[in-house]
Amino acid sequence: MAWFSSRKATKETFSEDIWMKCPKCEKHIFKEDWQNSHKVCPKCNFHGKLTAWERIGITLDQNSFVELNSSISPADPLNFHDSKGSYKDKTSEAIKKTGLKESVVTGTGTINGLSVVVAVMDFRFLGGSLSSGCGEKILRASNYSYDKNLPLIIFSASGGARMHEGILSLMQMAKTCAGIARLNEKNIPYLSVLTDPTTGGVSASFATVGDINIAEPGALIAFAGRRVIEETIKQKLPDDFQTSEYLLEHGFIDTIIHRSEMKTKLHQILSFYGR
Amino acid sequence: MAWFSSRKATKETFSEDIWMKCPKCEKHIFKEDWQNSHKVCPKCNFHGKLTAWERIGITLDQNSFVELNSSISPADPLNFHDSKGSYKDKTSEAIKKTGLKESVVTGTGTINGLSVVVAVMDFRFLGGSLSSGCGEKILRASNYSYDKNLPLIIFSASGGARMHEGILSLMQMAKTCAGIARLNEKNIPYLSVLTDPTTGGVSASFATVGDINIAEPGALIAFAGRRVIEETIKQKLPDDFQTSEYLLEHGFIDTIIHRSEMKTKLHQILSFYGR
Amino acid sequence: MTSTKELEKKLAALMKSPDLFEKEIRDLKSEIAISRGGEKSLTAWETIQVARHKDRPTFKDYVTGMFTDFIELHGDRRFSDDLAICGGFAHLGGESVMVIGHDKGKTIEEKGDRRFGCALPDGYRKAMRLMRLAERFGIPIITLIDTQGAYPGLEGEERGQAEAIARNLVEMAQISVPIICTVVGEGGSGGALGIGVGDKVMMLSNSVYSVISAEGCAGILWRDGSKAPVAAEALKPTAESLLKLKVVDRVIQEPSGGAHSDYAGTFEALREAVLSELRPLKKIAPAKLTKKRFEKFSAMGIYNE
Amino acid sequence: MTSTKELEKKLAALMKSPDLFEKEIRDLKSEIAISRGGEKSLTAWETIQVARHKDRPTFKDYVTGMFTDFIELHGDRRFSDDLAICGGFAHLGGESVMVIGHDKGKTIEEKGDRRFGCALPDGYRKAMRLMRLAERFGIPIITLIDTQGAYPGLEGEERGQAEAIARNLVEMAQISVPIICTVVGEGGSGGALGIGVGDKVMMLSNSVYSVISAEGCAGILWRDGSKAPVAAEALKPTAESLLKLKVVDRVIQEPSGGAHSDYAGTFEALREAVLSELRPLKKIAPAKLTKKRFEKFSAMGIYNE
Ligand SMILES: [Zn+2]
Ligand SMILES: [Zn+2]
Repeated sequence: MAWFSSRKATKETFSEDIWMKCPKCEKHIFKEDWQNSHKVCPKCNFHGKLTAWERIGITLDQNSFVELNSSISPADPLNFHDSKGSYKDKTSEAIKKTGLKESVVTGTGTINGLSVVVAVMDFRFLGGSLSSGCGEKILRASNYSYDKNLPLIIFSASGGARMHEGILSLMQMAKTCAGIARLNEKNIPYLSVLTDPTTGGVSASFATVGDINIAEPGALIAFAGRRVIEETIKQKLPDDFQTSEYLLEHGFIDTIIHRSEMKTKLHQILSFYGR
Repeated sequence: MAWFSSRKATKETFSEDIWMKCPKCEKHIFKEDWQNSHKVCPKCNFHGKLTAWERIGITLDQNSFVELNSSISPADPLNFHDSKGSYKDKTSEAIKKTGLKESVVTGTGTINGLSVVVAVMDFRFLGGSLSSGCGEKILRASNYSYDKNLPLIIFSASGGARMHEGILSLMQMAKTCAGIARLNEKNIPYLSVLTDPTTGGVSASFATVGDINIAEPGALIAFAGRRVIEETIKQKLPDDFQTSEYLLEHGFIDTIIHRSEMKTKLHQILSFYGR
Repeated sequence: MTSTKELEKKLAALMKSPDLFEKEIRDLKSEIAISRGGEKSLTAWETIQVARHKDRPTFKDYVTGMFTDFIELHGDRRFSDDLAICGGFAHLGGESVMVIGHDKGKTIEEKGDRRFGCALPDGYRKAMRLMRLAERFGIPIITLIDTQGAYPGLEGEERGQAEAIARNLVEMAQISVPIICTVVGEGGSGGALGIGVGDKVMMLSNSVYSVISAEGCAGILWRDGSKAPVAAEALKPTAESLLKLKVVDRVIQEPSGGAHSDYAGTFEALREAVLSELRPLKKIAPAKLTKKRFEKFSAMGIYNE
Repeated sequence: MTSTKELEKKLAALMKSPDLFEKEIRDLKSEIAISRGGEKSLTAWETIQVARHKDRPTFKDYVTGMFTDFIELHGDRRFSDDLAICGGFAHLGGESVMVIGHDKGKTIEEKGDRRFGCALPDGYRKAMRLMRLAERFGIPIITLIDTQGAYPGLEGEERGQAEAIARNLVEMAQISVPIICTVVGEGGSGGALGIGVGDKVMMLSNSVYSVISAEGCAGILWRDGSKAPVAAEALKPTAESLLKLKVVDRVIQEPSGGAHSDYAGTFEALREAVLSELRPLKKIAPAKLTKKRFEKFSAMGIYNE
């Protein structure tokens, strides 16, 4: 039996240059396989988190993406401090770490030739949280869709509202949904792609009201946290609770699409838009 | 103890001129009480069936009712015969027995001064069944509402579609609902009053899509028959299954109104119509 | 499958004692009729047997055999994804459409999951969601009807079977894109009509469409379920009868032998019919379309005045 | 109820050993603040206690004390009648309106049935149904917000709590009649916002409105639930703060002593505020109304660019 087919790489043969552990099943997988499949585990089909730019890279046609409103960044409306420091410092750190200015990247581009407006959330930026800046960028993206009659696609990845901005973060739910409402009235398609995780204030606003709600396999999609619910109902929850598959069964997801097929399928769906 | 307060009238004291048995609780009640309360049992609150004309009498202002399309009567499109005879004979008999020409009476009138269009089904006429003629009269009533911008109220009392007219009876469901659709588009209120019983094809068409669904207490409101369901699920059903109260709890009835308050409440509701 | 000839031989034998074998003879006659399929001579009851034939194409057969690029879309956005009604985007001869239909399932397991095509309220609400989606995308709706009826269970009543069907009847009257409905198998009562309000309503030649099942009608009006063949005659549920009554616009001739004996021929006939109806409908302005649909259903019914 | 004076005497005693009685002193300070009510000097945490006060008027109090001719309407037409949200037609100073609000209940039994005003998806769908009904009747919508948040349970997730709230946010942006929302007690997160998108959004002076409860925020950002008073300060959930942030249009001063100490005065203040906002809104054409509502929410948020 060749070494690479042994059930577990032994410590001796493990090399961090070649191997990595799947964050989900914890099996050893080739780094190269992980990268080639765009962070999908070949053993357990776990769909790892993508950065906004990685997502744009595998979704939009090469060189087609034009970013919009890239200069928007967080303010600190409440002058917020918690036990670990100030919101200001947190955002500076996030900006430095990610190279992004907010938790979403927005712009236009084409998918196999079809023009779309996209907003792609990035979980690395403060957990993909919905802030004033993030909400503004999403609203402007939907306004751009509205003005240009182009379909809107939002890729969600978020822990929810960014509480450091207090009530203003909550209001972004209403603000982004008001943008979606205008698209609805003009019959412009809005596709929502829910990726791991899409929870809290993002699940309770634009992410779940797509004309078509698409999910990646195994994504956590939730309103309330699992622990909060377990405390409320004093019961263990089913294993697949709040996954893409669970939501499909309960009628809230139109279709689950594997990352490797996402671009093709998005194009197929958009090609049905007749106007 | 006076004789009239004894728990049961004895055979000796029972007189059919004065007493009757409640069809529901089977207790002895004064005929006069039954009539004065418009067939509501003073002991168990059972709401007995009213004829269309009785209903019109207690709902519309005196002398305000003007009947519309009174000449419509059943044809026999399928030349239908069953084991007990012909549909033709059945309708002749029903016409003779009830003095009606179809299972619904339609027209206009006022409720405490407010103008409305009403359609009132009569269970005596072949179980209030939905036929071509009944459907046509209801559609014309809704068209009248549409043309005159008047609220529509339909009082349902029906065992369902009239199978003696085959597929044409089924189509009356689509036909009447198409009429309701036009009212919706023009924002003309449609109040549906469900009385005992409202089942089958009538429950699955105009009766359950009121802007406001009102039910009399204890009415049977059902899609499928209790026995069919018990055969399907092989279980006993809850006692209140398919009653007004059950449907209220499950979200399909806006409000349950006692017969003695129906006119007042209908007027109150209509008075909120602002246009 | 037994050949028609063998069945006829069997029948001849039974006919020697027709009183004794009354039921067997009737069944065998049906079977012979079905094995012939599609011929004019079928009684209503026989046609019902053909419409229910276990080998008749189901929704998934149509979707894979007649349409291309099917993208199934799930869920009612309220409670569940009822598999008894299936739908999604698809292409039909170059046209983009939303196709929605009852799905009876093929395997035993599928049939169970789909309650043999008897939908819950969730199914009707899912259908309506997809119709509104078609409207947003500006593409026509094709429905394929094949159900004994809406599922008569506790769950259905609890969640508003009646309301769900009624709501569809109202909203299908308002949808501003063309709707073409075809009964491809059983058109059972409100459960069929719940996705059956269209600008054009068609039937396959061996399909049936009825306000109540023949068995149910026999049980009520004859107080004897075995009188179903008689009730079937009386109810006139065949395509030909419905065409005469102006409830359907067009009957699509199935291949000889019936749809179950020739899938490809059936799909071709249906495709041709749908496309020929669709093209003129697409040219009608939305407001006029819904007006004409209203007038179409307004005209249904026969009464004296 | 203990008098303010007595409480202050108790406080003075504890202040002799402030280190020993840290928690007791804080609680007592809150209690004193609450017993004073409505005064500017309340901390955010103290205001939260007033907003949650057990004697504060609930929905039914408003409906009977402030409105007339209330006709309650039930049900979401999908699944249930969630009593945690209550609504119906009513008159307010001569105006016909649809009033909808969270109902925490008064008696123990009511509180249980209503999950203390924490609604299920069914509640939000019922609210939307009533709003569409108001639109059909051409009358304005008044919402009264008073909830800790949407109910965080299995049922809620199963039936789409997230979708139900989100759908309301979309549809409330489209409703073509005036909408006036008032936070009368607790405005808890998405559960509050789910009936909170209006042409005018107001708060009673001792109500609070926050993206997360102070306790929840303390648990996450301080990893210590007992830091809720600190988190409360940081979250700035008071009416005054929200007015500054332009999230609310108007703060309605409660009677001194707080709403719980003077129902009639509270109703009068709220009635006056609603009516004075309503009259100009009624004159705006529907298309302009929704456009202005869109612009209002578009403008919310503070960011750098
Ligand atoms: Zn893995
Ligand atoms: Zn009684």
